[in-house]
Amino acid sequence: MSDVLHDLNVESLRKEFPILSQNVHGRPLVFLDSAASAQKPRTVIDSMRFVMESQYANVHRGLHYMSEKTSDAYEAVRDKVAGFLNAASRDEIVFTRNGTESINLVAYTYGRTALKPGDAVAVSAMEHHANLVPWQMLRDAHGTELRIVEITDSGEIDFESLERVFADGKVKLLAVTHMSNVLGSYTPVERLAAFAHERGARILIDGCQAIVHRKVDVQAMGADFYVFSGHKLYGPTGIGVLYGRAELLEAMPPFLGGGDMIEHVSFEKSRWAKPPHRFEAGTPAIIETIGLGAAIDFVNEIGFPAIAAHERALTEHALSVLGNIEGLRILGQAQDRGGVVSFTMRDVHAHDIATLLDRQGIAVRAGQHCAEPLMGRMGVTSTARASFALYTLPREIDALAEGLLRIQRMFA
Amino acid sequence: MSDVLHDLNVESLRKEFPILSQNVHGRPLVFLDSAASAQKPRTVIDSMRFVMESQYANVHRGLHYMSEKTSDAYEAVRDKVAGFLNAASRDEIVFTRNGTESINLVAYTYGRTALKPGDAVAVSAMEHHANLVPWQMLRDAHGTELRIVEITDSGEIDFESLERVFADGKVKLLAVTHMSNVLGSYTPVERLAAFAHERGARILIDGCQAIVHRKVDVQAMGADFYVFSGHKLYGPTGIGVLYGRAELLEAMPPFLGGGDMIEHVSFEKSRWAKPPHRFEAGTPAIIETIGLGAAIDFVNEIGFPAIAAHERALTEHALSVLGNIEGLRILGQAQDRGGVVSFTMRDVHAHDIATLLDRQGIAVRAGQHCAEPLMGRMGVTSTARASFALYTLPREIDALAEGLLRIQRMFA
Amino acid sequence: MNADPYQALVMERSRKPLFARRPHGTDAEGEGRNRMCGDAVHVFLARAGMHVGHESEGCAILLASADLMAEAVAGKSRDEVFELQRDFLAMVKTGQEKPALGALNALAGLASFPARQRCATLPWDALSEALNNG
Amino acid sequence: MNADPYQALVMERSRKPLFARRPHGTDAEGEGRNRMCGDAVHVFLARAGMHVGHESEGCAILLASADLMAEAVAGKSRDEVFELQRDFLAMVKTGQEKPALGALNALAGLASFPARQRCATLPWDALSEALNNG
Ligand SMILES: Cc1ncc(COP(=O)(O)O)c(C=O)c1O
Ligand SMILES: Cc1ncc(COP(=O)(O)O)c(C=O)c1O
Repeated sequence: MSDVLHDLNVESLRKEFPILSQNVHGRPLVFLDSAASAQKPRTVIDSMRFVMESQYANVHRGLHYMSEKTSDAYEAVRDKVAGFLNAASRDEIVFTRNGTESINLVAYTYGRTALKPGDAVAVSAMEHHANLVPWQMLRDAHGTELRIVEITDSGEIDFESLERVFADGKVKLLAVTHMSNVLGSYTPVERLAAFAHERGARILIDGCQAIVHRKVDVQAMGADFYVFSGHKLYGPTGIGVLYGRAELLEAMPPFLGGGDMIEHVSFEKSRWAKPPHRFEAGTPAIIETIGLGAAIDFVNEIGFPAIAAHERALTEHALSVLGNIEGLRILGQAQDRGGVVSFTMRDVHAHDIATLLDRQGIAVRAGQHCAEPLMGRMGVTSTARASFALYTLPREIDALAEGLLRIQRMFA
Repeated sequence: MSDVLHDLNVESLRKEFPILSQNVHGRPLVFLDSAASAQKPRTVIDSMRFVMESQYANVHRGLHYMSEKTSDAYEAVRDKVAGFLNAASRDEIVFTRNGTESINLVAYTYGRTALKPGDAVAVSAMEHHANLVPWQMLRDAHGTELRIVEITDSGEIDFESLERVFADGKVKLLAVTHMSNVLGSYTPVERLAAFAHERGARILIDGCQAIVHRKVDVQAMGADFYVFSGHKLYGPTGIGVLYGRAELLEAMPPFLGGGDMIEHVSFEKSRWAKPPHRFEAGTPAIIETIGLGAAIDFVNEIGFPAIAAHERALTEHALSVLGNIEGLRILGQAQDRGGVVSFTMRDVHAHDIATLLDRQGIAVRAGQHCAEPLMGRMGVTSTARASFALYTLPREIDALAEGLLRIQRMFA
Repeated sequence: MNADPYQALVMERSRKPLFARRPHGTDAEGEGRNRMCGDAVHVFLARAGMHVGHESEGCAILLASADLMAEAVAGKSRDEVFELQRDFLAMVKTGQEKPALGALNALAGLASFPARQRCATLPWDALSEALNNG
Repeated sequence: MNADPYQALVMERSRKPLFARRPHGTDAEGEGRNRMCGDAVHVFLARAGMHVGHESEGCAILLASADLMAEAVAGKSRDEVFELQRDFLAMVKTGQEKPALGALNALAGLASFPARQRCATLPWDALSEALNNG
């Protein structure tokens, strides 16, 4: 397997992640649940500690040293994120709690002003609940329609279904994942963006999974909105990002009201601040934003070419080792797929798999993965899911396969 | 001043706050801006590091060791907060980003269902924008009225105005601060709650400032909703709390849609989870919630009797030393007031005060303190504000007074 | 306390349930669903003689728990069933086995797997429903 | 670069402004407001001869900046004023003094106080407005 590691010195990278040397149930931890949330490198942990130990105060409103330093550090991450996504301007970057809040922000503000009752929002059949439920809520509150773009059996966007969904011209927003958290499929976002734009619709891309594995260029892909969470990108919890094209953000009303999002307040009326501050009410997640900055530096330093190559090799390895296990079914066979592998095993329930692997120190996820409708589409009630990060080793995938065989023997 | 320290060994407590030993502009930091955000004790910093280094995974959805441990730690903080506020049940505690989001959550969900167009929301004239702008937004979106309860010149709730505001029976919600972040006044929340309840209204109490200084008992005070932010309570940023009475939360629709807040999702329809999870969509601020737990332990260990006594002594000291400075005007003279002192100085603008104090290592805030309407009410455009925490020393207040005299000499 | 929730008896009853059927004289039914995984159990109850059967779809723990429950309650009175349920819930939480629980003690290992306890208690919820509906 | 933004000249002109008036022949006006503090500056402009006066309410930096600006632009052409403004903005940001700025260099210390730079540039915004309105 040495070629897998060609670009990335994983063993040495792993030393940056203190948690990876833990034991679980007396066995070395094999953490294959990074798609739910990634572990944190030392530099992220240290950056957060550094702020709290030596340079902390509330941001934006202070005229003293600590506040200015903290504001500078906080706002510098906005520049960093803008660069990371290749946004045209730092003002297109809004900080939220997580990808879920980012999508809800768009549903509440853009959704209730730019979209009119009778307009339709289209989502794919493989969305995470975070990119489905907000549009259901918008439908029920605002009278928009919600339409589903089918996926093929291999787990890719069905372009014929897409055509049908857009045929009557009512769809004004396509909200679609950049990578499925269940099937691992990437979606062709450039093509989807062009498709939507040609038909006068906007596109929101849920990048919660993809952002970890690929270089994202929001301008090149034609994203109107792009969202992700810090905690999956080796950053802290409590911080997420919404990218929105300047022209769209400027036309949107605020989401939450409070300090820092207004120009002027009287009892009668308030005048909103410009984006992005219009959308950041109250004291933001200062420490976590700074932690996210450290995470982006960490990822940038390694570089996406190496990360992507490593991930591709791991995924191929996983597909081949798991594919050899009799009675094991891998969900989805997209051409373009990333480091997430969901599977079922004959006669063994996914929850039993997860519990029994855990007793061997191996962490995988089992259940519906917040994608209940997709489970129905794929004809399963739940799956087990192994997901990979830049610190994942091929031998951890081997350990998974051995663990699964052991479980099969128990259930035989 | 030794009697001030009778209950609290501040010098030794200060060792728990690494930042307090920093220098600023070559002078030891005198941090008098804790009302904006408090500094963090080592135990909070360490608790966050501990999770990230040895016990981290996403919560609630995992069947493996790290996820179960993290979920347990996360949910244990809910119990801790319930105990801290004396809530009747842990299910009455909702985690948010900050106090601002907590209030907005109530405005969006309770506000748009329990309140009807034509109903009125009453706020006081000394609210932070966080407890004003959401009700303006509700007014503009939903057709509720917004009424202002006047305050007296000393900075206390004017009960005659309160009577008038409630006279026609239209007020269904009183949203009021527990302690003003500008004047330092506490409000008589028990009396206000009884007043509102007698008239068929609910009460939301903004505890962002008070929570730091006083034991809060939501049941004893009769709160229907109580909100606060972690970062002012020596905890991390990115985490806030909404307490809501069970009966009210149960009747409220969700705020954000996504993972973890639903029982069941199909493309057609979703069934909401019960509170508090109904209101916690997506991956929560796991690390920060655990940090908040450590902050509450820290505060509980010191105990509110000692904290409150220390704060009372500091405030009296500040009122007396600052009161001796000619041309200095302190805003508000409430009977019941806490560790926040706002002032203006003849011929010196608040911003000049803040900048010039900063050059002496002293951090105070200057401006409108996110309470622009209150500035108008008090006849000023901005003030300087010194605020105290459990780590504040009387000699830091003396340093402030000396600094102010030095500035006066410059401007004389 | 046995730390392994996958004892031989559990494996056996999950693979070859003895009570996966609708008993003669069924006059009440109940259902339990676990939203996390979509697992479901349907309980059939013939109140005369307290004969219980089940139709279950789910993990080994759920299948075995349903089957062991059906066996354990057979012939008991309504009050005895509720007492057994209380004891069972306590045992699953604490891991403390109890002689009165008999074969049900095989599930004591769940105490160390809080997220899986619901799999074992779901059949009992369904039975409660049947008893209260009936 | 001088680190102190409160030099003697600044203190003096903030206390005793020389141009706090409406100049004869005023034919354009402009306004600047700082939302953070409510500070405001109103600029009067007599385009013939580029005579500028101001009515300011605010901190020492704002008052001095407005007054020094009025002095610096007197008699200049419109283009020269815009060039001076560019130089002034750059100097306030970087702290690099420039001979062409003359007395305005007294504000170079603001480079270390980013949050206060707006106080010094606000009068220039108001003047721009007046020049563009006129
Ligand atoms: C009284 C009061 N309410 C609300 C807030 C808002 O708190 P946060 O910014 O943490 O949401 C503050 C703090 O700025 C405050 O002092
Ligand atoms: C594709 C996708 N979208 C959205 C989310 C929601 O992310 P978060 O829980 O951080 O808001 C997730 C992660 O669970 C995801 O995988």
